Order: sequence, then structure tokens, then C-alpha cells
Amino acid sequence: MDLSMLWYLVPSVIMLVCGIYGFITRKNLIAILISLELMLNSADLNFVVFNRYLFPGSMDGMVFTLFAIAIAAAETAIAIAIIINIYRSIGNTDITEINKLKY
Amino acid sequence: MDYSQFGSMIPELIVLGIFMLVFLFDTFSNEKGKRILTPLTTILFALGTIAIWIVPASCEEVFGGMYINDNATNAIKAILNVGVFIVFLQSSKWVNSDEVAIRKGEFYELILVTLFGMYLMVSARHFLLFIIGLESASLPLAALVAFNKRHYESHEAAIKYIMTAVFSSAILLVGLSFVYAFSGGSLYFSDIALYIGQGEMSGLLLIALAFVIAGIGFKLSLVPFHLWTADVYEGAPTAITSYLSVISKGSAAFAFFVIFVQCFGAVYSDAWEWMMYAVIIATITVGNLFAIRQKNMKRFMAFSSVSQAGYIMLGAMAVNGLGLASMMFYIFVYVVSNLGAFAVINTIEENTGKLSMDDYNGLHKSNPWLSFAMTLAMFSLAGIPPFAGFFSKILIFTSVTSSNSWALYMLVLIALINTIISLYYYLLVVKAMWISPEEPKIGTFETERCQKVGLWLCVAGIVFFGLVPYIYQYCYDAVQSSLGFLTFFNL
Amino acid sequence: MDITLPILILAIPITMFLVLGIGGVKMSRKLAGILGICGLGTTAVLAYIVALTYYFSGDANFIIDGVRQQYQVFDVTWLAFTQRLVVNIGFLLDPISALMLIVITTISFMVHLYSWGYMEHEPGFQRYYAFLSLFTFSMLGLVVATNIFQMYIFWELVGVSSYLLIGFFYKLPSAVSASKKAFIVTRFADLGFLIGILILSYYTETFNFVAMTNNPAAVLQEFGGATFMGASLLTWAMVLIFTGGMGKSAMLPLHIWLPDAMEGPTPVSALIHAATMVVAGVYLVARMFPVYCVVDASLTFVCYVGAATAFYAAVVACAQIDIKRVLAFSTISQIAFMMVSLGCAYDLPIEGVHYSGLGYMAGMFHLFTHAMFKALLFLGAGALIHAVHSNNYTAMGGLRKYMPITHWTFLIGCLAIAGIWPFAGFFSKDEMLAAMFNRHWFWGAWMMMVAGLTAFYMFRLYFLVFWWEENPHYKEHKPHDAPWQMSLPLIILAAVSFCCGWIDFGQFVTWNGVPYHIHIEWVKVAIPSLIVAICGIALATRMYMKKNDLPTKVKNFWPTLWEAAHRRFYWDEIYMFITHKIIFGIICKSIAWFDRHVIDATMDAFATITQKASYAIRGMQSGSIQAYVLWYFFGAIILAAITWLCLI
Amino acid sequence: MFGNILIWFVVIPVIMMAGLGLCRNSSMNAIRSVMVVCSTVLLGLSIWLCCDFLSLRAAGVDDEMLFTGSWMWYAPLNIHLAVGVDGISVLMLMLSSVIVFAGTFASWKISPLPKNFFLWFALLSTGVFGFFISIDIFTMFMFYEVALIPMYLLIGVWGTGRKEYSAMKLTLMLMGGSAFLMLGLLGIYWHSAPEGGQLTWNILEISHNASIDPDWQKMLFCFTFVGFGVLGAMFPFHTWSPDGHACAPTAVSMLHAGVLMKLGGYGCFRIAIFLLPQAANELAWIFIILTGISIVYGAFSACVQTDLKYINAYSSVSHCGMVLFAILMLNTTAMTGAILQMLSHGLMTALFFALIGMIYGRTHTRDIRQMGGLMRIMPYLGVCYMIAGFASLGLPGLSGFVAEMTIFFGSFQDADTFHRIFVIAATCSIVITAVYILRVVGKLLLGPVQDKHHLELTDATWFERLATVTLIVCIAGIGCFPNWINETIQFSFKPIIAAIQGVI
Repeated sequence: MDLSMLWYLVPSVIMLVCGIYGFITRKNLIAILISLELMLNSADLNFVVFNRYLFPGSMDGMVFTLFAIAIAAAETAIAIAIIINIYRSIGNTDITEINKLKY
Repeated sequence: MDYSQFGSMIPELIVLGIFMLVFLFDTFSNEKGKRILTPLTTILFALGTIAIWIVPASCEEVFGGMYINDNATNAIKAILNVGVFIVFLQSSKWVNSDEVAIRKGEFYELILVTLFGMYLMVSARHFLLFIIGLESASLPLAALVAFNKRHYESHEAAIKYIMTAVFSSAILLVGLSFVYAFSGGSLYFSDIALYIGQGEMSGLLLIALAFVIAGIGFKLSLVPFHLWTADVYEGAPTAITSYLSVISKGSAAFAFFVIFVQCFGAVYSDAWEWMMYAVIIATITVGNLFAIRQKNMKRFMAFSSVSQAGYIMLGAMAVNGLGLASMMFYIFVYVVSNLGAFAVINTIEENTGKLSMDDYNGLHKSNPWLSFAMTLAMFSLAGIPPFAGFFSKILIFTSVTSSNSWALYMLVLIALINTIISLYYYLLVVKAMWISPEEPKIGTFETERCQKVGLWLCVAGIVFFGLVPYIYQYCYDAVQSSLGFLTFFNL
Repeated sequence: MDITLPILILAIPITMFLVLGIGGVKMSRKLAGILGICGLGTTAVLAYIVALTYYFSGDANFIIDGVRQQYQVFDVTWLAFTQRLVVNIGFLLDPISALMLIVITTISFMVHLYSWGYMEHEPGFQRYYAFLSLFTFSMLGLVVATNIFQMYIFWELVGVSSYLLIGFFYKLPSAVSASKKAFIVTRFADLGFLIGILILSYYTETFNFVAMTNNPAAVLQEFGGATFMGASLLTWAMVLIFTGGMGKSAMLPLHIWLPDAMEGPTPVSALIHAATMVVAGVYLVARMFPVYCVVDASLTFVCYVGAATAFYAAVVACAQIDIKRVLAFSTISQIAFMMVSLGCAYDLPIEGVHYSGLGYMAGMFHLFTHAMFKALLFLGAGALIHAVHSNNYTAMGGLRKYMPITHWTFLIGCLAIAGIWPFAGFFSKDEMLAAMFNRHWFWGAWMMMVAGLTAFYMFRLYFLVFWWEENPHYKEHKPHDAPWQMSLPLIILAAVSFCCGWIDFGQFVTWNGVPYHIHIEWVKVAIPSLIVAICGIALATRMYMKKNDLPTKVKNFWPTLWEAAHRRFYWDEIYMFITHKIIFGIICKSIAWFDRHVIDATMDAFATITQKASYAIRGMQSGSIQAYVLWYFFGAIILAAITWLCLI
Repeated sequence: MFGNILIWFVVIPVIMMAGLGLCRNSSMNAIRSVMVVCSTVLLGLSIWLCCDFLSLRAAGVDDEMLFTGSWMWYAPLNIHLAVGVDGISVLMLMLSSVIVFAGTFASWKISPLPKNFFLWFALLSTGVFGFFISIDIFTMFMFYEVALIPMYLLIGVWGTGRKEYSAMKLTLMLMGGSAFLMLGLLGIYWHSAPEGGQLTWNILEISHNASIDPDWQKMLFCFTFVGFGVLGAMFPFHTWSPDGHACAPTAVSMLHAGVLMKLGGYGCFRIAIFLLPQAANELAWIFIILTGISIVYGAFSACVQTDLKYINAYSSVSHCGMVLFAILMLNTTAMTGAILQMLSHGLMTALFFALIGMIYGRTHTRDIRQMGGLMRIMPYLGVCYMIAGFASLGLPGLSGFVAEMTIFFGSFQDADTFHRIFVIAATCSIVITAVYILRVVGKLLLGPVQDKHHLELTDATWFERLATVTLIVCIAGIGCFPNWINETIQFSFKPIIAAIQGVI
């Protein structure tokens, strides 16, 4: 593997791990949403990097990334909407309080 | 660009057409006009469904092979449509209730959009289209889950759903990005199939596969990716729960089969056979173990559907046409049986607000027909002949063992033993309704007409479509005529 | 011979059973009684015709050159086990079956007649006659069996008839338990019989008596020297078959049911437990006699069992107070006599003289005479019980004045059983003893002692009942002779018992069909045995004729022995211990416990474990989104990792 | 399709269900008349079939199966609705129809929900009949399961005692058995033809192809035998039987013990042994040990029970053990005995359960310690109980004797010590049987009356009499004239024996 590709992949993995870590540790839903964005971006980064370094002849990865960004935006929008709903009904966005449904 | 390519997307166009009509009608009609929204949508949808059943598929690849509408995809779409139609019927009372009536247009629109996404999912032969389909099938669902604005549970369910869904799609995308690294530069299924598995098995590919399984397994609620299921099912409005439990699961299962057999077929026995082996065992077992304890009917059905997903995925283990046909048949039977159960749960919830299994005690005294329908649904889900569930289970078991491998026989044995546990909890419901000596907590009531029709459709499906092999034959023929992608397995 | 008569002989009693059994409820007592008696009378007549035709017609089927033949009147397939092993139902006529036809129908008819008086006031009168008919049918079927399996079939049927009749007074717990005991003990014995048949038929591939007995050497050959635990397999088979006989004929140690069987109505005891069914064991040995002869060990076994039983029963009979029990033990002892006689009829020349079959003839002779006088004694006892409403001699005494007919007939019976010339018992016992002495002096001496004991306890009984002292109760309730239905059989049987010894029995029944002339060996056997018998009677007369304290003194001389003899040497207690404590208490209970607490608990444990597991993993569904995604992510990673490890 | 007489055995129960569906829940007379008419027609049909069958055999038709018919069902997997009967199935059909007939009368006054009761009852009979006419293992399995599940509701709703627990236990254990069975059947299917041949579920074709290799046979044999063995109450999978039977309503106990348990024996014979002869030969010893234990164990357990139904259930364990035991001896005589035992046990145990139900309906207890002297109070039932008892302990002239003797003599044909020891152990059961039967008879029917209230009870009604008489006539019929049955079924063993001898 090209050494220079690793320079992009390592941050991508770090982003992914950070995103997951953030998701798991944050209490605020918005922070969690940001962590999610981090994860999505890590995936996008992967696509772009692989496209650029491995398959420079085609554009599949790039196009895919564009779509993925759009989808991520949509996801965020819906998530925000629901978070607002939650805020309305319980008055905060603390994820630890959202566990009435269990077992 | 050749616009005539759209001509082969008949099912999508039909759904899109209905969507547009409903949307426009909903937007521009007055309060009075909205009253006919429910019948209008239902009838339109029924016509559309019939059209999909009748009109033969074009069987050609369009958009450069990103999309295909062959007989098999057409068949699964038809099956999904039946499910959605029944969901429409059984939700007719709920959408016209005071709380929801004002937003009922949105309900239909969102459902149709997700259905459209699922169509894309099953017809996709390129990961881009697949992801678009997947996301458009899952994101609107979050809105639907949150549909009961005044119920906190609905919000909690929605937030759980959307958060895990996004997480899962992130994981899926990461997985796909790794797959992309092995793909030779193309995200067409058929191209990936040529490159993957050429070299040594690398850890990265395994992670990629595991992430893809996780991503799609999320929709299917395979263990351990299922944890959202119960909470969301419990919190969501019952109509949405039933929709979630069957339609989105059915489409995901089909897509899973296509992707794993067409794309990753070459690494079947090296890699994902064993992953799925473990996942299926875990799914069936954990689903069953959780279901045993449940008292809330919706939660109960959630875990039952987790376990059913395991059985559905057995079809994928067969990696042949028989497996796919059996899986589609299973999905059909699962649709009618599960919707039958949900129809009863839904009716009872709407009429009396009772959801606990204990409330069902002595139900046969007050509502014999509902008890009867529920019993049939439970028997069918448990795989008791002569109901359809028995046939779907057996056929899927038969297809799994077709390779005569010891391991798969053992898998079937484990699945079979699990059917006993599942029978136990399905019988608990039957017991509550028929055997429990208490006086019924649920008073006698008359079921709304549309719901009745929906229920009867389910009952008819449960009773007849096992004994009459029409559906299975239909699926099998459809699969046989579109087996181009199964070249790896000489079938 | 025309097959109509034999078929009718079997058909009439079973028809009677069905008619009385099904329609009996609707019938009056009188009608049922008449039907039963007439039916049995007809059967008796037919049986006499058949038997007499067999003995006297000289037909070539029955006798060739003076040798009596075995003739199968009919033999139809009932059930085919394999191509060769076929169970037939047939009708075999030969000297002993013809003899048995006469014995059974005679006694049965007498009992039918007697019962009309005796059972008059009992509820279930119709049922009683139905059962009697069933018994008669079964017994007739047993004796005319052409093959050992048919015999087994009817063997079981007589067992059940006996069960039904013993338990006739089913409201009494003692009758119920006695009937149960009788059935189970004999069933246990039949198990041996069955296994014996299994072994025998496996090698011979036939059940047929004629085929086996005509060529016993071939039977031995077919076994081909197979052995089991040191003895030849044929010996095992024959001993096991004899076990069946031990059960039915109440040989030690399977005798325990017979004394209890006296709970049944007295006429039943006379018919089943004295004259007919209990001699089935003797009949079985006689039937298979040639085969027994080729394996002498089994015949010796018969001898030992018989000798032990005879002595044991005689001793016990001396210490009983229930008159029916005395008679029951006397029956056991007498049957054992026949067994020893058969066991001594060993088909080998001894000291150059071919005595084979003397014991056989004598045993059969005694079977015949014993049936008559023992039935007489039982019916007499019935008359006594009828009169005083008690079984115990303590309620009797001095009855000779009140019941002259009973007294005289009873005395004849006692003289006959004691073997006093010229009564029937003398002749048959003399022949038996002669056969025993021929075998070995020990058998003769031993059995002569038993004969002495017999004379003693019979006259003990006689004197205690009819002499001793008058019971004070008579003043309130004066005993009287039985009505004519009961007295008539007594008189007839007394007459028969008096004179049937004079029949030249050897002309009719011998082991190989060759007639044989009985001659009494006065010096060697008859006179000593008469002396012994008279001594026994004299002792009894001294002790029991007049009320005195000698019996008490004797009793107190060695009270333990008396007590032991009175309690039948504790056999019942031993059986109780084995069945109740060991089989019920330990084996059955522990198996039942095992079933509930191990096997069933294991099955339940599956359910419990599943439930427990369900609770154990509920933490997975904690409700926290973060926990969910943690599961999700690590699930995927672990999946990949495990697969990776497996692939390496 | 409807020209085939066998199809009607399934169609009539379905008509029965339809007819019941039309009845109003409250109109007992309509429900009863539907049941009586249909069960009588079934009885007639089975007799007609038997006559027809015998006349065809007499005419020299020597096909393995007669009245065969085969209709494609699930074409992709070559699943047919294939029917056909040989002598054994004919007898089993007769047995089933007799018991359904008697069961109808035995549940004359069922309550509550008579309609639902008979609906499930009819479904149960559909399964039973379907099972016996099928020669396609898929349909066979389907009917097998159809017959199992109504038990749950029948016991659960109309049962007594710990009915919920027992119903669940019975259902789950039997389903557990059928899980193993299913796997075995799948294995058979996928090996049913030589490489490249058309796979089939048809029993006859599979046996002709004889293409299952020995290693697979062994595994499949264990699965199928255990699967059917659970229903045949084989030790140690029998514990559903005592609890299940004890709690089931009368007619259900009758049908279940009388017919359903026979499905186990029949299946072992028709599938496990016939299709997997090589494995049967090699592995029979394992199951001989287990069934041998069943025989003795069941009998001993029955000795100390105090509940009438438990006694009978354990006795069923013993008797059904005898069926499987005999089948495993793999020779004609023993197998004939097994079939006879199935018939005999079916009839007599049905009679037992019918009588127990009737007694229980009057005294409201099944504890033998609380009853006594019933013979005086209800002589008819008492006599019937005694006849059933005698049949059970093997009295000549009743069916049990014939069956047991055929089994013993057949089993003894195997000349090695191992087999003999077990045969002799099995023969011992006749004594133990006598012990527990007489114990019950003694305590229940004879002796003094225990409970004064019992004195006011009445004897059997006409429908109860009809039910019992039907069964008794059959029991006595088999017991007195066993040879015609022997001749009816003898021919059926030829292919099986040939298959077994082919591999020795």
C-alpha cells in the first residue's frame, strides 16, 4: 500500500474511532450527532482516498461520497427534528434520561 | 440519456405516481376532501398492487446496470405491496383518529416514500443506488415512528431509531468503503464479484464484510444489531410497528441475499458463511429468549420478529435459487402472519387501549373471532401446519440443507430446537386467550370494517397459501427466470 | 369321530357364559340356575359320550393293536407366528384328556347342582353361574389342547376364572386380596411357563404335543446340546414349563395363594381348588411326560418339589383351625403326591425291570380318585359352613347328630383320602407308593409318612367337627342337613368315592397307551401303608374324639413349632416382605421417584434453564442507545475477529 | 383426485370441520349430529376400504401399496400429495375411525365450547388419517404435526388438573421430537436419489433407490427414530405422557393414547426402518435397550401411582415401548406383533380412558384411594373396566394377549444372548402389568364403598355404552380371531424384510 495513502487512512480511522467514542460517552444528543457526523465523514474520506489512490481511472468513489454527504445531511435534519421533539417533551437533551423503554 | 429506461421501472413508477397523487391531493384538498384520502389511497394502492402482480417485469438492466427489474425483484415488490396494503387497511381507523387525522396525508406519503426506497434497495445492482434506497427507506421511518406527537414513548422510540440508524449507516458506509478498496474501482455488484476474493483473505475484507452485515443486519434486526428493535416497536404507533416489522425487514432480507450472493459469493465459504452462521444462531436464540419474558404485546412481537429474521436469513445460507425462493415465500407468509397478529393487537389497542398479554386473558369469551385470528397467526408464526408458517419454515429448512453440509444440518437443528422455544411463547398468547379461566378484561367490540377486511385477508393468507402452493411456485418461477447473478453456484 | 360333539363340548359352556354374563342381569335367578345346570348337564353328557367312545368303541383312530392312540379330532389354525410356528386350536383325545373330560364335567355338574342350594340367597347368582360356565369352558379347553400354546391360552383363562370366582364376594376385602394374590402368583408362575414355551418352541419349531411326545429324542436332538449355566437348555425349558405347573398346582414355594383362595364360595373351592384347576400342573407334566423323560434332571426336580410340598402341606394342615384351610393344605399335599408319583415314573429300566409309567398311571389314577373324594369333602365342608355360618371348627363339634348325611359322606371322604381299603384312595395311593418304592426306597418311605400324616389330620378334622363336644350355640341356632340340591351331590360323590377305586385304571390310562393290569402289592406296599394310615387315624381318635386336654398339651409341648405350623411357616410373611417392602417399597417407589425427580425434572430443567437464560441476558436490552451501539460495533468487530481467527 | 378413496379420509374430517363451523355454538344437537354422521361415515369408509383391500389382495394384486395416487404439490421440491395403503395402514385407519367414533360418543356432553372442542378434535383426526394414508414423507410429516397441535388447546381448555402445565409440556416435548424428525426427513430427502437423479419424498421411490450412504443412514436413523420415539413414549422421552394424559379430557386421551401414540410406532417402522435399513440393523441395539427399559420401567412406575390416568399413562409407556421394541427386532413375526400391539393398545387404552373419564365425571376424583366398591354402584362401567384391564394384562380372547405373544415369539427368533435377555425382561412385564391392573381393579371396583356419596351415582348412559361397546367388540374381535389381521399385514413386511436382508 502506498505510504502516502496511509497518511489519509489513519486520520480516517481516528475519526471513526473518535466518532464512536464520542457517541458512547457524550450525554448531549447534539454532541452525539456531531460524533455521528465524524463517523460518516470518515467513511467519505475513505471513499475519496481509495478512489484517488487505488482507482484513479474512475470516479465511483467520488460520486458516492457526494451522495453520502447529502444523505448525511438528511439524516442530521431528521435527527435534529426528533431531538427538538425530545427537548419539548422532557426539557433537555440528556441521552441518559431516554431509557424508559427497556428489557 | 435514454429516458425510455424509466419505462422498465414500472413498480417504482406506480408507487411514485400514487405518492404524487396523494401528495397533491393532500396539499390542495380542503378538510372535507381529506375525508376521502384514506379510501382513495387504499384503492389506488390496491390497484397498483394488482398491476405489479399482473404486469410482467421487463427483465432488463437499465441505467448502465445499476437497476434491474426482473421477475424476482418484481415478485418481492408485489409481496411487499400486499403487506403495505394490509397495513393501510389496518391503520384506517388510527389515521382518522382525532390526534392523527390532520396529518394523515403525511402518513401515506412517508410510507410510500419508504416503500419506494425499498424498491430501489431490492432492484439495485450498484451500491450507490442501494445506499440511496436504504436511506430513503429508513430515514422517513424515523418520522413515522415519532408520529404520535403526544406520546413520549413515540419520541424516545424515534430518537433511538434515528440515532442507531445513522450509526449503522455510518458503519455500513465504512464497510462499503473497505469493500470499495477491494473492488477494482467499481461499485457494481457484478464488478465487485469479479475482484473480491481473488487474493488472500485479508482482515480488512473481513471487517468490511462484518460491517456490511451489520449495516443491513440493522434493518433486519439481526443479533447483535437488533437492540433498537424492541424499544422502537414498543414506542411506535402500532400501524408503524407492523410496517417496520414486516415490510422493511422483507426488503432488507431480499437485498441482503442479492448483495451477499452476487457480490460476495466468492467468499461465501471462506468468510460470510461462518459470520452468518453465528449471527443466525444468535438471532434466533436471543430473539426467542427475550420474547419469553415479554408481557407487552408489541414488545413481544418485536422479539418474535427478531427471531423470525433469523429464520428468514437461513434462506441466504442456502445461496441458491431455492433458498431465495423459499426466503421470498417465507417473507410473504411472515407478512400475512405478522400483520394478522398486529391487526389484532392494533384493533384491541385502539378500542380498549390494552396492550399487555395479561389483558388478553379470556379474550375468547368477549371477542371469539379476534381470538381465532390471533390463534391462527400465532400458529402460523410458530410453524404449525396446516397454516402457511409451517410450509415456509419447512421449505426454508429444506433449501438450507440442499448442500448436504454437516454444518448446515446442525444449523437447521439449532433452528428447529429454537422453534420449540418460539412455540412456547406463541402458545402463551393462545393460552391467555383460550385457556386462562379469568373473566375477559377486554370488552366486546365491533372491529372497524377496513380492519376487518385486512384481518380476513391475513387469515385467508395464513390458511390458504400454505396448502395452495401458488405463491411459492410464483416465487420459484420468478427466481428461476432471473438467476443470472447466481452463476457462482451453478444453479 | 364326528367333530360336532367335541365342538359342542366347548361351545355350550362358553355360550352359557355369554348368555348368563350379558343377559344375566335381566334374568330371574331360577332361570339362570336352570340354564346353567342344563347347559352343564348337556356338556357332561356329551363329554361322557366322547370319553366313553374313546375308551370303548375300538375305533381305529383310538386304539390300534390294543394300544390307545392320540387322536386330534380337529386342529385349526388360530394364529400363525411364522410359517412353521403356528398356534392351533384343537381337540385332542387321548387317555388322559378323556379322563379329564369325565372328571371335569362330573365335578362341575355336581357343583352346579350343589350351588343352586348353596348360593341361593347370594346376590349375583347369575354372575356366579356365568363364571362357573366360563371356568368349565376354560378347563375343558385346557385338557383337550392339542398343543402347548393352546394349553397356555386356556391356562390363563382358568386363571382368570379362578380370579373371578375367588373374588366373587367382592365386597369383602379379604376376598379381593385373595383373588388378587391367586392371580398374581399364578401369573408369576405362568411367566416361567411362557419362557419355557419360548425356549422349547424356538428349537422344536412346533407347539404340537403329538409331534413332541411321539419323538422326544428328536426334541432333544433339535436342541443340539445347547446349554445355559451348566444345565442343558431343554432341561431349563422343561423346568420352566413345570414352574407354570407349580403355580397352578400350588407347589412349594408358589403355594401361598391356595389357602387364601378359600375365600371364594365353597362349591368353587370344590370345583377349582380341589378337583380340577389345581391338578392342571399334574396334567401338564403328564402331557409332556415323554419329553420330561429325556431330560431326567427335570423329572427329578419335579420329584423333589413334590416331596417337599407334600410333607410341608401335611404338617401345616395339622395346625389349621379353618376347615377349608385344612382341606386346602390337604389338596396341596395330595397334588404333591401325584407330582412325586410322576417324578418317579422314570422311563428307564431299574434293576432290569421296566417299571416305567407305573407312577404315571398311578398319578393319573390318584388325580381321578382325589378329584372325587376331595370334591366330596369340600362340598361336605360347604354343607357344614352353610349350617353353622362359620369356617372354623371351633364353631362346630358334635355335629354328627344334627347332620347325618353330611356326617356319613364326610366320613367316607376321610376314609378315602386316608387310603383305607376298600375306598378309592387306597388303590390309587397304593399304586403311587409302589411306583415310588420302585424308584428308590426313600421316596416310598417319605411319602408313606406323609400318607400317615394325611390320615391323622383328616381324622383330626373329622373328629373335631363331628365329635369332640357340642357347641353351645346350637341351642340358639340348630344346625340341620342341607337341602336336596346339596345333599344329592354329596351322596353321589360319596358313592363314587367309595367304589371308583375298583376300576382297573391301567386299562384306560397309561403313559404309552399300552394297557396295564393293576395288581396290588399287599406285602411290600399295601399293608405297611394301611398300618401307617390306621396309626394316624388311631392317634387322631385318641386326641380328638372326646374333648380332652391332650391337644393343648401337645401344643404346649413345643409352642413355637405349633405356632409356626399354624402360620404356615411364615411363607406369607416372607412374600409380603418381598412384594410390599422390596418390590413396591423399594423398586417401584424408587422408579416412580426417579421418573418424577430425575427424568421429568430434567425435562423441566430445560424449560427452567431457558427461563433463567432469558433473565440473565436481559441486561443486553438496557434501554440506553449508547449501550446499543456499543453492542453493535463490538458485535461487528468480534464477528470479523472470530472469523479471522478461524481462518488462520 | 377425489376418485381415490383414501383422499376421503382427509376430506370427511374437513367437511366435518366445515359442518361444525356452520353450527351455532349453542345448538348441541346440530353439533352432535354433524359429528355422529361424519364419524359414522368414516367408520363405514374404513370398513369398506378394508374389504376392498382384502378382496384386491385376494385377487392377487401384489403391489406394495394399493389405492396409490400422487398429485404434484410443491413442484420445485418435488413434493407430492402421495397416498397409498398397505395392510398396516388399512388397519391403522380402521383403528383411528373406531376411536374417533367412540370418542365422539365419549364426549357427548362436553362443555364449555362444544363446537370448538369438536373443531379441534376434527382437526386432530384429519392429521391422524392424513398421516396413515400418506406415502410422501413431507405430507406425512405435515399431517403428523397437524395431529399434534390441537392437543394443546384440547388439553388446555377442556382438561383438568394442571392442564396448562401439562398441555405445554406435552406440546413442547412432542414438537421437540418432531424437530429431530424433521432433520432426519430432510436428510432422507437430500439423499433420496443417486447422484443426478430426481430427488423424491416418496417412500416407495426412496426405498427403491436405496441410495443413502451408510454413514448418513446412521445419523438419520437416530434422528428419525428419536423423533418418532418421543411420540411413541420411548424412555427417557416419555414424561409428557403421564402428565398430558392425566390432564386431557376423555376423548382426547382416547384419541391421543389410542391413535396418536401409534403414529410414533408407525413412523419408526415406515420411515426409520424401512428407508434406513442398514442403520436399523447396526443401531437397533441402542434403541432396544431404551425400549426394553421403557417396558419394564413403565410397568413398575404404574404400580405405585394413585391417579387412574397416571396408571394408565405409565402402562401406555410400557405397552408402547413394546411396540417399538418389537419393531426393532426386525423380523416379520415381531413386527406383526408390533402392529397387533398398536391396534390392541390403541383400543384398550382408549377404552380405559373413556371409562376413566366416565368414572371421573361421576365421582369427580381419579384418586383410587378415595374410591372403592364402584362395581356395586355402576356395574356396567365396572365390568368394562375389568375387560379393559384384562385386555391390558394379556388375557387370551382379548387383543392384548395375541399382540404380546406374537411379539415375544417373534422377538425370541433373534438367537443371540443380548436379544434374549431383553425379551425375557420384556416378558416379565406381563406379571407387573397384572400387579398394577389388579391393584386398581381391587381398589377401585371391588371391596367396600369408600365414599357414601358415591352410592347415589348412576351407571352408564346410552352414549357411553355405545362408545364402550364399540371398543370392546373390537378388542374381543382381535383377541378371538387374530389370524385375519395377521394375513392382512403379512404381505406388507415383505419389502421391509427384503430391505433389511438386502443389507445383512
